[in-house]
Amino acid sequence: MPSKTDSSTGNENDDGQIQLSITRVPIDYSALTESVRSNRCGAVVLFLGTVREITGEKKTASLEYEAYEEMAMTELRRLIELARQKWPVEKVSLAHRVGHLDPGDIAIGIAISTPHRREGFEAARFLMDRIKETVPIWKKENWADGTTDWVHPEE
Amino acid sequence: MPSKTDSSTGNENDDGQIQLSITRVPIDYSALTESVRSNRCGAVVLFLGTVREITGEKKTASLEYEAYEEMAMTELRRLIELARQKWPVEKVSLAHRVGHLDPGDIAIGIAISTPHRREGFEAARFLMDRIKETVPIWKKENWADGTTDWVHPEE
Amino acid sequence: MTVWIAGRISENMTDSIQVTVRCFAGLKEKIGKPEFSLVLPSGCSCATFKEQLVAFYPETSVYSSRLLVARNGSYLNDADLINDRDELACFPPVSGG
Amino acid sequence: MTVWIAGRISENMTDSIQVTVRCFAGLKEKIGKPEFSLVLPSGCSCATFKEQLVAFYPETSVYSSRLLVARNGSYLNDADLINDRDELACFPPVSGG
Repeated sequence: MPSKTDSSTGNENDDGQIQLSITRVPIDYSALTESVRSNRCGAVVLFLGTVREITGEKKTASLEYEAYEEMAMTELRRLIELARQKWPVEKVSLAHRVGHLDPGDIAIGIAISTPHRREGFEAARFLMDRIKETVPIWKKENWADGTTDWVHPEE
Repeated sequence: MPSKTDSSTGNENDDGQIQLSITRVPIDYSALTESVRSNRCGAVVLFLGTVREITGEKKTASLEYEAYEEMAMTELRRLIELARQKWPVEKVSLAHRVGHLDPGDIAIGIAISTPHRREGFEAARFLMDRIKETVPIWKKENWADGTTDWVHPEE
Repeated sequence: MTVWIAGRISENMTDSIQVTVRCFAGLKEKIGKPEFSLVLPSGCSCATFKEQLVAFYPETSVYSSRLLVARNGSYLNDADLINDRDELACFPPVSGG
Repeated sequence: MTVWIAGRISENMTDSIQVTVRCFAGLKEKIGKPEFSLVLPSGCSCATFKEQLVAFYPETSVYSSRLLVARNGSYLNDADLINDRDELACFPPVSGG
């Protein structure tokens, strides 16, 4: 498994409508947003998933994200194609960060543009729900009390 | 009715959680987004309403937005309070542009932060739906064929 | 009773009230000015206000059933009563965002 | 038949297959390495692969019923058959985003 310290896995699909990256550097959400703007669209939805410091009674010191990068890219592309079959999504730009993240940092940024707002909200929400179900990326909580936990849904 | 050419109507509420403006200058959506980020939140949703060039078979040359500014601010504040009663919305920053807009320009930007993504998408969508129903702002289409139309829903 | 009076109501018109109207967007364009006064029957409802407005400015009839009215930044319902010296905002359906 | 063999399968084990396993996140931590080989019964299903994995590395039993398996970037179902020389990815439920 290659270890990357300062590079990103990223690419753009054939028609230039989809940009994906898995990156160790902070996510530039303005660049994501700017890249999906289009005169054909009336709506841009940007979602940022950020590191929450307090969850219930526990305090997060930091998170570590790990990705199975090749498959994560494949799976992201599959989900975006699925969304584009359901809604008239014009462009999608998505970045997921891996490595060490502090509270407040952005773990994922996804920007999409659509002709109207309804489908923009629905497609963005659909993508985030599915990403959290099937894209092979994991996070480990470094709690403020010194313990650590890999996070898995429904635990 | 005061005519403003280079100023904005804007203010911030008591607890610093809500920022609103009605402005004649381009909307800085990065500033909106940055202002709502919080260590208490895991989700930021930014919505941008942008000027679509093509609607059906008609082509838009430009739009003119007019606001009844005092009431628009009051109504925006009321809708945000309503959203905060329904969902745990942490911060909201909103800017609506008035005056002349070209295709691709941003007419409205709204950024909100919430502990989790579900309520972020729902609150942002609720706010946009309500804003389009009750906030006294109007747009006039300057069509590419030289005609003009004030736009009203359900016409 | 649909009388346009630029100044104050004269003393013998005790069954009349006068309001200031601000109008916006397409309504302002039809009427040709952003603000004017209108004399109304005393005790009239918001619905009557809208009827009188359209009667006085027939060019606004395209909006008649869809006009919105607000006072102090809050929308009025058709049944709400208009008071003397109210400042009313009147406008077509909104289309911001 | 749950035999760990670092190299190739010997010729007389014709009813066995060998797969390469890449593991991630908590599973990788439990097993202590990111990649290893595993010998499996020929014609075994993905469900059997997971059982064998947990049998060989009992410290992974906390994940047993929840392990996900993928081949060539696509998820496998429990009934899918494993082939000789498959490269399988195996990991706990995902938690990105």
